[in-house]
Amino acid sequence: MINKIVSSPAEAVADIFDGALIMISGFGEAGSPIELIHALIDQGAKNLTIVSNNTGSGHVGLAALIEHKRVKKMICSFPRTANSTVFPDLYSKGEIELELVPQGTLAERIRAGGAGIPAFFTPSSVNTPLADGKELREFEGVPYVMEFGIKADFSLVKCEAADRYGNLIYNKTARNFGPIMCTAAETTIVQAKRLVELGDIDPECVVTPGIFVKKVVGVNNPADESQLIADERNYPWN
Amino acid sequence: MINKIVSSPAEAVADIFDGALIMISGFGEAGSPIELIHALIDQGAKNLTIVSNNTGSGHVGLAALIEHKRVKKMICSFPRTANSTVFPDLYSKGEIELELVPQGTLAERIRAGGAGIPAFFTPSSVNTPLADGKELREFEGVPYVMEFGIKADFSLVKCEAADRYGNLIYNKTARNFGPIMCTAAETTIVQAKRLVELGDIDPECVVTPGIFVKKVVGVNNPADESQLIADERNYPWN
Amino acid sequence: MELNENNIGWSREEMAQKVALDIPDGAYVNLGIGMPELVADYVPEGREVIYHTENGLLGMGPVPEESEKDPELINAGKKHITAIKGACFFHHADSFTMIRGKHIDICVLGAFQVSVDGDIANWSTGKPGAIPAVGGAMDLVAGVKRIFVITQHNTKDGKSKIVNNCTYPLTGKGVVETIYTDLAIIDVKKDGLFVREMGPNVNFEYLQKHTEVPLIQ
Amino acid sequence: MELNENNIGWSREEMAQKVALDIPDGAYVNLGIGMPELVADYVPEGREVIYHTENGLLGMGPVPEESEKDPELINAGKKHITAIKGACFFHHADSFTMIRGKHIDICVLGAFQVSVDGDIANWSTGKPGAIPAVGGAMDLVAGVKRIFVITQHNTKDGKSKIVNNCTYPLTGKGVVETIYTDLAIIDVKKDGLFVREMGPNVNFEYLQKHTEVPLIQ
Repeated sequence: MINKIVSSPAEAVADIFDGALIMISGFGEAGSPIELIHALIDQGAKNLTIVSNNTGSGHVGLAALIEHKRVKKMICSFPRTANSTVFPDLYSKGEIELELVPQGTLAERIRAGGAGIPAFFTPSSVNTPLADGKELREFEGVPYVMEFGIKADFSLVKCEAADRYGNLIYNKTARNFGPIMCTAAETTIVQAKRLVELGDIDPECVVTPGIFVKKVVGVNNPADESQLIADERNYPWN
Repeated sequence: MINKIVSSPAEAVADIFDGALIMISGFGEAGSPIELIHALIDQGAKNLTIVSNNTGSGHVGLAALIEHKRVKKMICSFPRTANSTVFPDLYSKGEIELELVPQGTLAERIRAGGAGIPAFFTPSSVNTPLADGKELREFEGVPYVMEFGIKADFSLVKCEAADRYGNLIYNKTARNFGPIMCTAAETTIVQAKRLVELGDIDPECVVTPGIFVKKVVGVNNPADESQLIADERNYPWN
Repeated sequence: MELNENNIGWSREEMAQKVALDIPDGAYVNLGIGMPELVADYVPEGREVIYHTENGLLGMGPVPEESEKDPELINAGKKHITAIKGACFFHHADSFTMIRGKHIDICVLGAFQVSVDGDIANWSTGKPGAIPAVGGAMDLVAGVKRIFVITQHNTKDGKSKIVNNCTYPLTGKGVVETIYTDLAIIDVKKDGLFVREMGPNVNFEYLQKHTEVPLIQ
Repeated sequence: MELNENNIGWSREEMAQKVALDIPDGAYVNLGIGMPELVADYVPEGREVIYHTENGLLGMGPVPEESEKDPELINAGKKHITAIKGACFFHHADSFTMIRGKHIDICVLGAFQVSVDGDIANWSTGKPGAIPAVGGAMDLVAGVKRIFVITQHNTKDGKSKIVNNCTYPLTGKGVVETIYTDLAIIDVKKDGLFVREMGPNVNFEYLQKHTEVPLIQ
């Protein structure tokens, strides 16, 4: 029998190893799997490379993971956000690496990694410093830059509802990078606000087919990151 | 005001010009926009290049378009199907060209065309005759073949329901090539079994966002291709 | 099934059953058109297997009753099917993301020829004038993690389908893991073709006599 | 807005209004963060414009009431928004298919500099030690059909933002169609920068004096 549901965030992230490449869903706080990230902080894996659009805010979630020096390198499009001080501080001290990728190229690289496409050409970033050192090529007289698919060891993703097969739906703009990150990891770990029965999700409306998911954990009342930041909370909890 | 709904298949296909590259949705009869194809036969455009997974069956729909000598070239993965005699006959007489593309590569080329990706690398067809003459390249020691995105002048697509913005949902496995073909054409023309009000389609369940669609026509009772073939019908109607 | 006339070897159904035994619980499986489709009937008790059909469905169920047939619910062979509870529909690019991206565990395919190196030819006989048609075969062999071939051991005119080098145009190179024929189950390994099991009333001598390539017992 | 102290030129709201007048009925529009967001408030009566936000929504509506704010319904600037009737949600790869695939009609962006050739620099001041952050800007300028820039004509210390060559790192080359400043609306054409309209109490001499590049009237 197929049952991808595990009982706790701790169990879900237990196998993550030092040096892993991990994709983390979310655009700002929307879609950020904060309970899985906190479980990863507790778990202790270090020397991680993280692919995520931002670098977290305040001292919780992704920012806390970075603050605890578990992250060697960030691959992201926008490492500055409101209330984001942890990454900028470490970066300016030279204590964390940054690979800056245009947001659409980041999305396409993740999608390509999941789809078995090792490389593709895109017009984005041509004639800019972000194309420096990359292979350029013209198609029909227009220049493009070659970019590589990215694959992860693990993806940590937040969704709205999941069933035991790992079929997922998302909530509004919290969908963002989740569906493509699910496809691109060897092991995709999902936190779901609701666990539902097989068939409860309309087969026409499944966003992530279960084939892309390995483990699901129910987190009924996920933390509100903005609220934690307003309350000046730190993880581990102060 | 945005209103993409037009009143008839004839009006929907009126602008299609001789020599156009047209994508036609469907996998076998599932998702084949038979009323739009028949309107295109009536309209008369010729010298067409058609991208579609198959070449039609019997003497209706895509097979009828081919039979009436409107098609110069087919780009498809599987030109033989049950009850498919029109294409094989013309092909064996050298009266129609064929570009044979593996199904997944066909899908990815269409998706790339719609996504602004001029070329990508895929492992499919490497070491086979379908990679002959194509650029090969190794990534991490594995050989891949370079394939190009395809863009169309028009896509003809069948869906289940549409609103005036052109948001679409599909029915079961009739979805197949429709969503990606919508993205890859300068002008996407859709026949919908149901026309619905804005908001009737759950924004979480829209499969094709309206931005990819130019014209929608309601066809409430689309023909059942299998039944037409069983009844030995020809288009124009015998 | 001319080789079976003396009760030698397995029936088609038994071959399908042998394949089914090698599909683990929880596997995502794509079944080719024809004999591979039989495999779905023999999933051992207690195992849950999810079938992918490349035209956009994960969770293909059994053949429907006549009254429940929907022309918009078909498999890659364009036959009427059903969808199980927990199924989902998706478009072709997403479907081949599953295939090319190595998300499907097992694909069971028919073949014209399989070589000692695991090359497979199953899309074209290469005859001049024939209409070539490839479908998703090349994507499947390039992308699915494990490729099983189910086929009669010999052609109707008695030729070995297991060959030193495929003479038909290739579908993929070095991809086949195991060959299930009416005579034997044969694992394709780096150092040769290993016979794992032989069918009823088949001995190694008989099997080798019907095979172009030296087999290893 | 130091140039406006003598009632010279347009206010931010008037600039946004000028941009809005140039957005045709039925357009799909992406608005950058900051001043571009004001444009949505000035869509002329009778026109229907659909706003795309690259984090996964087509059909962005106005700012919600405090009680209706949803942390999972935000725009690219991470502000709370609403979704109109007929909106739809999608993931990031699909969102940038819209952008890179030239499906979005117009993008309105802020800028540090725009060159006479339509080059735009709006993502990095290139200062050593600054944290570089690009977001979707490079994809937008590479993929959207028409790029409008809305910006103050001069920097706070009086330098021209319209330049012969951008000194800041580029976002894209030769992509800007029209520049909307507090002083003028300027079309970027192959043979130069054409002043289409000047703001209140701005004459050509004044405009040219505040612009590094020769303008064409």
